[in-house]
Amino acid sequence: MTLLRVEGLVVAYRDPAGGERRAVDGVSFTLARGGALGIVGESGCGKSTLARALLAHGRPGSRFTAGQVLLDGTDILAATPAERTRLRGRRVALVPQNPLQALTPHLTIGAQLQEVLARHRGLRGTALRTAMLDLLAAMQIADPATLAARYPHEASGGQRQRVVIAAAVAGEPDLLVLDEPTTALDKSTEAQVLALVQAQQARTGCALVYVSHDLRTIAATCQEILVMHGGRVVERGTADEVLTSPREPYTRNLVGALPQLAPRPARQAPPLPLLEAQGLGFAYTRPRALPFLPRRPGPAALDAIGFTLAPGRTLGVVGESGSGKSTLGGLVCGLLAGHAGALRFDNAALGGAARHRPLALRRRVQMIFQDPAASLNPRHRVLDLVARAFTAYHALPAATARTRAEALLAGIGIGAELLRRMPGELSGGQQQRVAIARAFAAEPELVVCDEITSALDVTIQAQVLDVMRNMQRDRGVAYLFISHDLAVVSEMADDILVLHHGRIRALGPAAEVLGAPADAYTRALVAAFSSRRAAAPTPVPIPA
Amino acid sequence: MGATGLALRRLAASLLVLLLVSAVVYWGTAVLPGDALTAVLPMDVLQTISPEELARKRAELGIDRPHLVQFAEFLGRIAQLDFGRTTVTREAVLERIDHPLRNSLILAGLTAIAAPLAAIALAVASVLRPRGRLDATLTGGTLFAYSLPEFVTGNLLIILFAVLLPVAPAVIMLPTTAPSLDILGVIALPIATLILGGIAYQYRLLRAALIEALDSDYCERARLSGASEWRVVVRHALPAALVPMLSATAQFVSSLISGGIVIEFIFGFPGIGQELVQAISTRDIPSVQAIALFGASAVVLCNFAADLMILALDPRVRRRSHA
Amino acid sequence: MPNAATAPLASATAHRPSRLLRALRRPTTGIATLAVVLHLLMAATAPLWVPHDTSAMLDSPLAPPGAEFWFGTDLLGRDYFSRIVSGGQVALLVAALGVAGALAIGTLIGLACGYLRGAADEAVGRLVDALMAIPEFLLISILVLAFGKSLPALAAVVALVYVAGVVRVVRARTIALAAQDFVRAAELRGEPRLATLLRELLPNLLPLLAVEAPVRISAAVLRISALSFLGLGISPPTPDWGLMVQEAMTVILTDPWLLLFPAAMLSSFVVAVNFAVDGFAAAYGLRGEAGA
Amino acid sequence: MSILRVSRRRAMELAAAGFSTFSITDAAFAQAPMPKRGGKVVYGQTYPNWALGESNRGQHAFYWIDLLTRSMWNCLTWVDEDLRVHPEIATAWESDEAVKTWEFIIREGVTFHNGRPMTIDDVVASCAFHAGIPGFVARQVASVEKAGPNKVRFHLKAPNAEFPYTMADYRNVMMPAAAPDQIGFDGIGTGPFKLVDVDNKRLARMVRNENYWMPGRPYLDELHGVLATGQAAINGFRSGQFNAVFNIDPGQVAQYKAAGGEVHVSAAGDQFLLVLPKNLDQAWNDVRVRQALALAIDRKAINRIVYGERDGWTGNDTHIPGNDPVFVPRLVERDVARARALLAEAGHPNGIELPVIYFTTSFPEEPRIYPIVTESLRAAGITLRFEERPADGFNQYRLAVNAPVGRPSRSLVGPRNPAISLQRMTAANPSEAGGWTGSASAQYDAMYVEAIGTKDDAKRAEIYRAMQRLLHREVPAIMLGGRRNMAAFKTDVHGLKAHPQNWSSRFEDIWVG
Repeated sequence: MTLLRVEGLVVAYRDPAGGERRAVDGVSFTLARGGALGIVGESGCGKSTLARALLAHGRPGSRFTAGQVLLDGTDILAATPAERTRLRGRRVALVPQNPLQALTPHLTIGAQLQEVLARHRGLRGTALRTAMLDLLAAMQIADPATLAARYPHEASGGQRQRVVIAAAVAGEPDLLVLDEPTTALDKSTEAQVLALVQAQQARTGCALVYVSHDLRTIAATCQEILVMHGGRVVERGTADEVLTSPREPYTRNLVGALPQLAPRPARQAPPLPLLEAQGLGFAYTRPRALPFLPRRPGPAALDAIGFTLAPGRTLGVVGESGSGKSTLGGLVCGLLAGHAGALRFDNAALGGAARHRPLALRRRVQMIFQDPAASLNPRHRVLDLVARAFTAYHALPAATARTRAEALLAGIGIGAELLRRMPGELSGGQQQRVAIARAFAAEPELVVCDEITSALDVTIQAQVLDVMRNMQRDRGVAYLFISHDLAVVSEMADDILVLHHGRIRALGPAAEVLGAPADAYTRALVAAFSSRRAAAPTPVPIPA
Repeated sequence: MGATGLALRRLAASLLVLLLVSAVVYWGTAVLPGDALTAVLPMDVLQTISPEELARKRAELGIDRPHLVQFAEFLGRIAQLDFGRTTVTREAVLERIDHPLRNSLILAGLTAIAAPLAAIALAVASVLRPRGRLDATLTGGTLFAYSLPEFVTGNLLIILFAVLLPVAPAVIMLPTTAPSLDILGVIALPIATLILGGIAYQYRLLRAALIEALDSDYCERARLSGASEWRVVVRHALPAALVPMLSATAQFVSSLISGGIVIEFIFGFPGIGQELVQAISTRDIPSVQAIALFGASAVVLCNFAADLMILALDPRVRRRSHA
Repeated sequence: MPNAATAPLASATAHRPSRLLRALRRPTTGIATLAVVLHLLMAATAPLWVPHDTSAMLDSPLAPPGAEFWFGTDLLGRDYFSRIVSGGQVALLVAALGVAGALAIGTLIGLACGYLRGAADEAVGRLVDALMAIPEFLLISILVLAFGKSLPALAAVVALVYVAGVVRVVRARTIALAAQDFVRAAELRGEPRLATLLRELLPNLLPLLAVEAPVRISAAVLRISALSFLGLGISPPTPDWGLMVQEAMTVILTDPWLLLFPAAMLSSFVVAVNFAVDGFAAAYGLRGEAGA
Repeated sequence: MSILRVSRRRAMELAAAGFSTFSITDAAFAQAPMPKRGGKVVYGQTYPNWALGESNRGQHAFYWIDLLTRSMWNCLTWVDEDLRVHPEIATAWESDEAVKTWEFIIREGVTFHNGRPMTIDDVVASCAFHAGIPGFVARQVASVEKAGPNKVRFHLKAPNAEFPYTMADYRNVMMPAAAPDQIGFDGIGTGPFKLVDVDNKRLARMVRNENYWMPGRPYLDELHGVLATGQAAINGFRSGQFNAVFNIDPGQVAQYKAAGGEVHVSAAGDQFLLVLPKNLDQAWNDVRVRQALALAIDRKAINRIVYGERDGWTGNDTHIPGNDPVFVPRLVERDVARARALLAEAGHPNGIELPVIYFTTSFPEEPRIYPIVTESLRAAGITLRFEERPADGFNQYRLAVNAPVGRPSRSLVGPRNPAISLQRMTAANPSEAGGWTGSASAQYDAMYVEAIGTKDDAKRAEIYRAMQRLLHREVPAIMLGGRRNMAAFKTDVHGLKAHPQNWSSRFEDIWVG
């Protein structure tokens, strides 16, 4: 029996230039009671707008210009505001994207849950409190009372996600819409959260709508998948059909761009290492209460790190947030200083802040940052950004620097018409290409890449990884490639280093680490990232 | 670092600020032409008094010693909270400025409560009907009130509420030492004038912050979990939105404590502002110092109170260590 | 798989000029900008086309608006229209010079403190707090009595009043900017600190200053009229809206139009500037904390 | 015409100065219909006592909230609206032939507010106190002594035929005897009203002195004085808080009448004196420039525009007020052509720029006077700007340079008897004569000494007129006369008059009903 029927839905935004942009352009589908539907698409394809339309909610400036959303037969778009308020949270609920922003910062977690429970279950006083604590317990929260008294910023990522789900299911809705439920999570917590949601469906029989850009996770949890692009559904099918035999060219390109968990073909390693570390350690200093008190060191961010990286090769560094991978990158390129143990570059000690390093050394080690928009000065033109690197490192006169920069940018896919633009007017992919060009303008021997594709869509990510591989092939430059995504790392790395809480859990050639890793943590990580083709990856809890 | 860390840092900083204030105030007043003695002698005396006699009187009062010595001596006194005596008439400074200070604190205190409340009421009203006519009229109205100089709004209010409708006194005919209750009785129009002038800035900041907060993910989550718009605005958006406004309110109130001179002239309010004008005109450095230091410490307290309120409103600052 | 690396990608969002037109199309912003332009034009060109000399005493005092004197005459029988039209000149000039000074000095200090932090930042921060904590009347009295009421002196007074606020705003925005990666990139290039301040950070502050300047100038015009009320601002017989409003109060109930014209000019300028700035700030996505 | 001529408006028996004795009787204050006893007057005062800063212990007459000290105190003598001296605490006075020793007979049955009868010792102590501190009295009086159970004798430093006027000044009040540094601070006087409550920078509340020496006076039960600067005066009057206002802004006469008030205009008032320091190297050191300045200022315009009266009196560049019988008007009212010629003669053919003159607003209409002076001087090619300095310590700002003359600035001149007025232009008072020296100044000083030594009024008046003509030629300073004190009061307030000498206003005759 169909719970939800969406008929030719159109949601349009008033375009700042006065026109009308259709975020959702004629979408129709049905969802049976207790079913699970996946909606996949890249950023800007309208999936978030569609998700909110299921709760009859449009962001300011948007209007439902056509179509219906029938919940149990009644069109909720035509409902009066009072009716809409009543059905939200009771009949259909939304699990928002990133939990930290989605929880009110100045209200305790308990208070926010009780607010929803009070409204939809009419509970008050101690009954309300116990219901709230039971709800948290149902979400596998170890100590509900302590968490209830805490503020959102004092809970971990996994806990916050569970709280947000608890808030959504508090009203026992018939339809649960999940907007990018696992994007902000590490692989270890992602599996647990998905398991929770399925347990909720099993208990209440509610229908699920997953909206995500991550095709792999959607395929793992939904029977049926819709692929959206430009506000329209371009492909519809079961998880297997979409993954193994996509019909539409866009879907094919999307599936093809998925990074495969397969080691790069082994290459002969040149004997002399470019970058070495032995017993490398580092600790941040704790913030001081008064400006004159002595600075006390905090907990160790890196402990006993040892590795070698030969010229022209890529060392992949994998780790979840807080594992210390960015600290390692910072030490190598000079953003951080004051490490313990040995760090050598081209057989000479490497240390101290970049400011104090000689120009030659600064030129030979470059860094590319995660958020392309933040790494490019918004008030400088694209050409000047790259030309600046030429003048800084090679002391070239302005004119020659500009021509060299123009050539380098063209070679990397940034056409002449973009040169005079500000970074703000470029797409994410283009911005990262400019950042890459700026790094290579110095003709470095080692480039530290810190999560350079995590902010990008899958298709764009694939293009950027191609660019990086070509640059390594053409210029023989070494990469210290840092990411939380094992699949992305496996596409780039000759050798892989797995970091966890500042310690090495696995280090060796890619084939060896991905094949049969000795370390349990690495084994679970690899399993979580294994490709869809092999077998439907069951959500495997990763030991803390 | 939380509240205690902030309190410690703020205490250290405010002592430094007070020291800087008294230094700037001392050298500023010392630069002015004439000194406490010439300021006080009546005109016909000034013509007939001989330079030697003048010099002798100055020595008597000790105002002929080098400024550095006088400043050091002054700091010594302040350290034991002894605000000293007026230069020529040897009256205790504290006795002279205590009542005017109390009156100004009453005025500033009540305004400190009324202004933010008014701003909150207006901002919440305008945000509940975004893009509506009310929003435009409120924004325009507060801006218009702000654009009229205080002595215009003050006098218009007097004409409206004292001359045409006998609601409030046109002239505050209370002695400076009148009991607080009497002062409260006549304080309505001065506060209204101050709020009319000061509300625009706080309203604009609060309104902008409210609009930004209502666009946030957590307000959307609250809305999509079935909360009414009123509840979303008041319970979820308002507390965080108050933060930028609070520092503006603190700045607005602190400018009143020793700055409300225009208001005191218009309404004849027995505040500290007129006392400051008097102290400057008689070059009475101890009084000027005392008023400036009381004013400055009130400002520091105001900012500290605002910071504490910000801490109360935004737990992220208060309990950062757990994360 | 097509070699994505070299495929030229050309997609760019809207160009800059259309944002200007879009801002002006909004009614409030359009009218407000027009009003501001008119005010500036009037202040700049008034001496050329003013019908009568602003200080000549032509007729009996308080003549009502009529054919010969469109706005009537003031308490001294001077043509009120000529004085109203040239009433903005001095105040606007002093406000503009003062605020420009405050922005220049305030930005430099704010930039240095926001980026370099450390003991200097702490010390300057306290000095700014002290400056803001001293009763304003005292500071201004000292300045006026020491340096008089000439144009530069009054501009210095305005600069002093606003510099502390500018330092705070610029310092806060600089701290936020300095956390961005493009500043890390500059440091990695080994750019000298001064270069980082001027080339990387300053350009990003210009939009903030563009929003701050006009609003603070309009606030300064009001502040000057308050100073004139206390005898610390502009001296008669210079035509100035603040002085005219003050004079008009003495005959408010018998000749209300005497207050109407200068008050209308003063508030129309302030309201227009604020609405215009809000309109442009919205169109360009800027956010200033400017205010009274 | 003698300075003691009979005043037309007041039926009052009079005797020549000197030996006769007479006492103020009801006749002196015969009024229209029967005044009613009781009621309250709350008056706004726009012109506070500039000495307020020195002490805020309040009750002392020197620092009284405004200059109207006759509300609570009495002096030996009193000067009426026509600037003629009358007995007050002293019933009669006589001087020796050389007018150097004066004896005053003290009224019987006068008691202080605290009930204690006033004795000759109180009078002597008060007069000794006034003679002890620098000022007008000290400049004239060598010593004071008791000359009998009810007579006090003054020994002057130099002959002064008009000495009784000196003792009428607002500061020279009779107070209970006490040590010089304590006398007067108890706020006890002999005047018509007793002090109840005072905040001497804001207001004072007084009640009737039941045993006041003048029979049947005062009529009012209560008298409140409130300082009301800026709009507070008219607003207070309109809202009914004040039923009288002293020193109203002449520009607001229409508004006080519109608010149901009547306005009484005094015959004269203070004058604005432009001090032209000649000891600095300035263009006005040349007398022709000063004469040009005097000729070019349109004083009629000041009367017409600021005081709203076509033919009010204009200053004659001396301290003598317009309603003083001795007043000698200037020969030519205004002659721009002559002024230009004088300037050319003095070497400034195409006009001259004179230094800025500083002022601080005392009377409400003052800021409107100087633009008229500037504008009228422009016609004669003279550029003279006025710049306001805040109420803050204007005196020390003025005297910070070039003491004792100070910067070019304006000073206030109260209407007093010729002996005091003309003394202010002598070399003994450099700050108002602008450091005027030279033969003319010496001649002027000599004439002054001769005048005040002449007992015969007619002859003395002749010398005063000659001195004024000399000042017209020399113009040591510019006097913008024309000012008149104006008091507004509700229709049910009777007997309240504005007095040319602000401080000589009396309250005994005021009644409400």
